[in-house]
Amino acid sequence: MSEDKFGRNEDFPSIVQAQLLPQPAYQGEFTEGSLFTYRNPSKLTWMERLYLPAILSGLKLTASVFFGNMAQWTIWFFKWITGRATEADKGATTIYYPDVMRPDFSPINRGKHILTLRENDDPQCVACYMCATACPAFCIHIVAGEHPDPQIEKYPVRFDIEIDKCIFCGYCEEACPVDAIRLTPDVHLVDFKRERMVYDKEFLMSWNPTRSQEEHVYPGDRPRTSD
Amino acid sequence: MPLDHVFAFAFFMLMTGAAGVMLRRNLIVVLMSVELMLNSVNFAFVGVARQLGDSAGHVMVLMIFVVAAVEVAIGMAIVVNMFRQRESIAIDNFNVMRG
Amino acid sequence: MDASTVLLYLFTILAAGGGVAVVMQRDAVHSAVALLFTMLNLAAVYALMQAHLIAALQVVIYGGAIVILIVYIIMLLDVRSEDAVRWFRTGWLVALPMVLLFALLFGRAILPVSARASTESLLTGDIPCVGGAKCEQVCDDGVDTDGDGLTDCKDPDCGRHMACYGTVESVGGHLLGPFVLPFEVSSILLLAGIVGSILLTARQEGER
Amino acid sequence: MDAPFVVVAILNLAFVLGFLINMGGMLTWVERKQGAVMANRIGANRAYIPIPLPAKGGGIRWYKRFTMIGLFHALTDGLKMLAKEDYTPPFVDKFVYNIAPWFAVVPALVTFAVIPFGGPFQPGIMMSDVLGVVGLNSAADVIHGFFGDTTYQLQLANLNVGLLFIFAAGSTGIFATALAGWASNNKFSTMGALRGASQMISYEVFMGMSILGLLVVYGTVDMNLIAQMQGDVHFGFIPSWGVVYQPVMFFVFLTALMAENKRVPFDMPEAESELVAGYFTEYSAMKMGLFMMAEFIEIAVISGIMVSLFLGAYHIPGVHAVTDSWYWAQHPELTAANTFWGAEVPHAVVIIGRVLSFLIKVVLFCWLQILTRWTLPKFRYDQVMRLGWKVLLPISLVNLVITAAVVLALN
Repeated sequence: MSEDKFGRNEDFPSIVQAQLLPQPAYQGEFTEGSLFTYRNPSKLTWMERLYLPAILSGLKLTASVFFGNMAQWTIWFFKWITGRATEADKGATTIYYPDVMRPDFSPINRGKHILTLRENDDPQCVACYMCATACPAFCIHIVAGEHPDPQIEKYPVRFDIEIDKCIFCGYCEEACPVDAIRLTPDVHLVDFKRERMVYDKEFLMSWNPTRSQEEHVYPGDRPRTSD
Repeated sequence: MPLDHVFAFAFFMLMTGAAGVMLRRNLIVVLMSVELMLNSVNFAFVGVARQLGDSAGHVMVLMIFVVAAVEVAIGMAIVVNMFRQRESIAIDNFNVMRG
Repeated sequence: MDASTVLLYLFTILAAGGGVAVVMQRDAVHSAVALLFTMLNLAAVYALMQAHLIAALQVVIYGGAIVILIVYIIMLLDVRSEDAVRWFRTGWLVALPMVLLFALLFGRAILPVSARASTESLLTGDIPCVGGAKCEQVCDDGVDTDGDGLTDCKDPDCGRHMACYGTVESVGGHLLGPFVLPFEVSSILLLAGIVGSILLTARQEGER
Repeated sequence: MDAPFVVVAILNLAFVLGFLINMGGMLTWVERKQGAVMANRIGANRAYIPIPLPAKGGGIRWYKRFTMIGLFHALTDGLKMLAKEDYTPPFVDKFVYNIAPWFAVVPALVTFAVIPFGGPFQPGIMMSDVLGVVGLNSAADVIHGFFGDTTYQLQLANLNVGLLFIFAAGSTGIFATALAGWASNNKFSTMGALRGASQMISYEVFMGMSILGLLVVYGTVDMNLIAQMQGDVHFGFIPSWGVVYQPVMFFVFLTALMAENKRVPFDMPEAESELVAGYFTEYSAMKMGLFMMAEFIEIAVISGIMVSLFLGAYHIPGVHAVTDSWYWAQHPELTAANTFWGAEVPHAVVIIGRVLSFLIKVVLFCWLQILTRWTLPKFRYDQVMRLGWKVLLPISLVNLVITAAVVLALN
């Protein structure tokens, strides 16, 4: 499967294009230059109100899918016995989600925050409170300190984000005057304890985008500097 | 079970039901007590039918079933109607006709 | 006393206790559950008394129709429980004399009769013919002995036979035989009940 | 009550209970897996039993791929329900809240008691057949001597009022919905209970109406007799099953039974999209599990009822046992024997084949119900009521009149 530079499925642009096209109205037609027309469905006839013919045709459809897939599974089973089975032989469209990512998983997804760094590995943040003010969920907490460098006014002594409160709206990203906070596509933000869902400055300053399947490490599993 | 024991139990249940009819204020509980009285009669009928070996008692019980079902249907309709009028089904609230 | 007699007494006592609970419970739904308990115990009693059809119908009609209707109405009307069952009411003035009267009647009239009748059950496996009339001679052979078109348990003559008593065939034979008129009239009663309850609960036009 | 009778009864009980409980567990898995296969998905496949294996460099390596295509999900479901906190909300009516789940499970389990799953059989002859093949002739003689040639029923309770018993148990099941909803003291629950009670009462009405036509045909409510009456074959190839006599009522009765079970498309009382979980919103842990278990057991029970009333119960067309007293009474020109399309076979073959045929029919029906559940969208409440009172009730009444007229004309 070929991928574009964002790692997306090659069909992705066409899917997006198809969704952007005007959708035909319910039981109406759309022709270019005309208005949408909506028609209510006609009243059910006596035969349709019995439901039975429609139900039987529906059962026929689902049963045909069922038997088709069962045939596929049978083939898979015999291949599995001989050790030549692959996932594709199962005939299912399932993707094992946390293990396998969809190729068209959008790279512009808004997920875990990251604090960008200067060249000397200090955070770019100037502790101006713009993001904390803009945050509609009030999940950003900053404690400012005076920076030794006279060119830079302040720096964050603490920078905590309560990630379980965050709604991933991206307003902090918009509000930041120095492009110090960004949202990465990482959406696997889970933990078993609520306390561990508060991300501190050190944790926010790092992000490993090439997390492999074998490591399968969630953010909460990593050692935290402030613990 | 000898017949006098059957009658004793039936009598006890009949009196329980009668006490419920006369002493409870909730209209639905009153109806339930009436059901209890009908059931005590059923019990006596089945007991006697067993003693005499005659299925006619069972037919009588079936008739009482029909009456009980109709009684509850009508009774519940009346209860719903009364509730619509007074927002209550306590029979103390329905003493307008008292002289 | 064999096991079935012990069970019979047990279920009867439980049914009577359930009846007391119906009257004593403060909450209407608890009363309804107690009523259901009574009905199920009575069904067990009927089954032990070999009234199988009655036992099944007791559960179907009382359990499945009447008590569920009561519960349904309680839910629909959102009936609150009473603060307390007021035991000192003017109703006692009627209740006490009535109980005394019934107790008197019971002691004077019914008990001597029932004590005299307290023999073993009259259910038999023998030929139940009385007075030389033509009737079903053998009740478990699948042959129509007396030639009236009704075999075995379906013939009302066999109502007293051990194998037939209380079965669907026996009671049904009675219902559609000697008791066919009350049976048909009861359907009119049911129809009246249906129409009456609809008439009572249906809202008139303009009513809220 | 002699000893052989008690032994047969205990074996029947073990079979019925084991069958129902296992079906209840299996169907939770079947439901998910079949739904997945119908939707091009893979379905439940994660639960595993870890197996310790010796690792290469010493120590233990846990093999985590022993999933049995997800079969252990049924097990983990049960364990999860048992291990969760059994929370009783403070505002519920404790007594009614606690007894309501039992009204769901007990009727579901009890209903199967009157369903014949193998017909009349002679355990003595059957067991000596089986043991004779294995070569244990002395054991065969002992067992034959114990049971004799007496005929017993492969049915838990041979009641004279069999079908009425099913209706009785079914009508008791309504209380689970009504009482659970009321006791939860929650608006969603009460709405679910009201819907459930009215839906189940309505569908019970024409469930009875629709089966009356079949009762007119058979002339009995004894499930054992009904099952035996379906063992004949008309014109040499049409089995005399209930579905042949009453094809329309087959669908109507199935609809009514599925509506009684409150599953999609008739899941008005539960209605996840509107009422959270309907009448059992406030239930947790195993109390909620009992409701779910009752639902899944009821799938198997419904299949059993449908099979024994409409699909010839345990019968295989053309196969007769020596114990089929009704069949041999209908055909006095034949001598009673264990026959397979005329050929004589051992008694054990017929009986085991019959139990297997019953089980296969039941499993097929379970499949059909789950297929329906994953195919149809859910009805609206008024549609459920209209379908019941305005479509199915008139159909079953008309069918009853026609059936009665035809039976009267043929007699």
